[in-house]
Amino acid sequence: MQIFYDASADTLTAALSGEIDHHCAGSLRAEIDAALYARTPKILVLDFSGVSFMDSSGIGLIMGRYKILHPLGGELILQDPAPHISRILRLAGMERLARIRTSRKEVVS
Amino acid sequence: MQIFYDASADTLTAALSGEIDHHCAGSLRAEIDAALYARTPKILVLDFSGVSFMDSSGIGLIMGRYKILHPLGGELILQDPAPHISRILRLAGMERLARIRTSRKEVVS
Amino acid sequence: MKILNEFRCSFPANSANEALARAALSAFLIPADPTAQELADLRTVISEAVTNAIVHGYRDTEGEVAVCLRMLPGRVLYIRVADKGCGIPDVAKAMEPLYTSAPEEDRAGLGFAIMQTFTDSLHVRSRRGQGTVLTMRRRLGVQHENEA
Amino acid sequence: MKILNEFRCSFPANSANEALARAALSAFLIPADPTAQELADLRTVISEAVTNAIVHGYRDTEGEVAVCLRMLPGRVLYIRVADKGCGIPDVAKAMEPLYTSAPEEDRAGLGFAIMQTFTDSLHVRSRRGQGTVLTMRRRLGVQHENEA
Ligand SMILES: Nc1ncnc2c1ncn2[C@@H]1O[C@H](COP(=O)(O)OP(=O)(O)O)[C@@H](O)[C@H]1O
Ligand SMILES: Nc1ncnc2c1ncn2[C@@H]1O[C@H](COP(=O)(O)OP(=O)(O)O)[C@@H](O)[C@H]1O
Repeated sequence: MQIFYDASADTLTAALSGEIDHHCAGSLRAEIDAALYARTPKILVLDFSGVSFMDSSGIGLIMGRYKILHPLGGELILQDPAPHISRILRLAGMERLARIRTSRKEVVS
Repeated sequence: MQIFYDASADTLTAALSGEIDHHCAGSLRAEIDAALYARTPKILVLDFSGVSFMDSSGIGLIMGRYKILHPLGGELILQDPAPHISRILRLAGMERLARIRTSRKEVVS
Repeated sequence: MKILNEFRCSFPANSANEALARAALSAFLIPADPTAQELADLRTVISEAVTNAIVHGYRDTEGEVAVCLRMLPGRVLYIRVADKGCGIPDVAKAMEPLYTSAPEEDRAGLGFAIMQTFTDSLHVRSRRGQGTVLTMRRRLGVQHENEA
Repeated sequence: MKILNEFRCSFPANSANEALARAALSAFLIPADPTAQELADLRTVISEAVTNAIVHGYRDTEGEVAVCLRMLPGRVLYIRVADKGCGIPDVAKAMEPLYTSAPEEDRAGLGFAIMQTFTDSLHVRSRRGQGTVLTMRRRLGVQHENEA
């Protein structure tokens, strides 16, 4: 599980990939938090487009990052989750903590 | 496991796909033999390009088809096996019964 | 009830094996030709159950997790996940959404909620100091004919 | 010898479960980051062993196949496949390349030859009427650093 970062102005985008479960959640948390504290962005975008599996350990990961960002006035965006990951985000009520957004653009011929 | 056939003149090509193991070998055998007896081709090409796994059950399948073709003067060609399937064909000495051939053409720009 | 197929496995309570349990479930389920959603749901279910055994059942101790998968008539998948860990002192409380005994580890407290949502039945048998056994069932939708 | 990880599983002697055994092996091996060839070899090995238990061990009868996978120090994979079937009356003969007791079923008689070629050691323990246990080991090559 590798994270690719993209930072622009006050936005930090972290592109996750592979399977997010309890096994990898600890190191993901440590990595993302290091980037968060180093940059203190206004907006953290977690890009799920490369994530093929996520269970409630991923929800815990999101909730934990929200708890860091929110008191600092930061905003959390969950981007491009696959349909089955969307279901889990909705089941967990994540739309109350974060904006869930689709970045995929229609291809105009 | 589906077989796609292509017949031209005296050649019958059977394109195999997926995993060839003991579980599917019986039905593959029945299917190929039905086509063999219906067409009695001079050349039977077994196309392995879509085969992702094969164990010695596949070798038994090849040997069995050889035993039908050979007395009738027919020829057997094993086409486009992946590297790990090539290894098993060589380990089993299949080049003594059949021609192993690569159909992939170089792309000329 | 007649068991059409059964896969039993066990492995140490090591978080690397969570993925192994999901892979076993996928391979067991594939011949029944589940929909993508059924497969995703049930992979999530087994992941939650096995993770709980590892994280909570054996918290800081070693032990074995045992999984049994069965295909029952009527396309019913049966899943049992058992540990011989600490047990759950209050099952009703444990099953409340958002309740977790490990908030400091970023557990969301949603494992049971997800297992309940994604199965037709969930049964918990737990004894303090003896361990926990979860049994779940989920009926798969009717099998689709091969679409051309 | 210290066992770094272990996966035990059992399933009925049903040919549909040959693929399940391969899937379990793959999932168990993936964290060790095998080469494509190592993975292909070992999938073939487990497939041969499990198929033999089903085809020969339990020929026309029912029974359970038990598989144990272990990761040992030094990147050694240990595989045990056991059946409680008919047993092998003459192991030396059974291991001869091209020998098969089921030629009418298009068995090639190469299962043992493949298992021997693709492992570093193969041990057979068999008793007539009691069953057969195969144990095999294969050392994986040194782990490659992530190549860019
Ligand atoms: N196998 C188990 N052994 C012991 N306690 C468990 C087990 N499974 C669940 N629990 C308890 O139930 C609580 C709720 O579980 P769950 O809903 O999956 O949320 P989470 O895993 O995020 O804590 C856990 O925090 C734990 O206290
Ligand atoms: N688990 C087993 N139980 C009983 N007999 C076996 C078992 N495994 C192998 N044998 C015997 O050994 C022979 C050779 O096995 P193998 O080399 O795998 O070839 P094949 O499976 O193609 O027959 C088999 O034909 C069978 O007689």
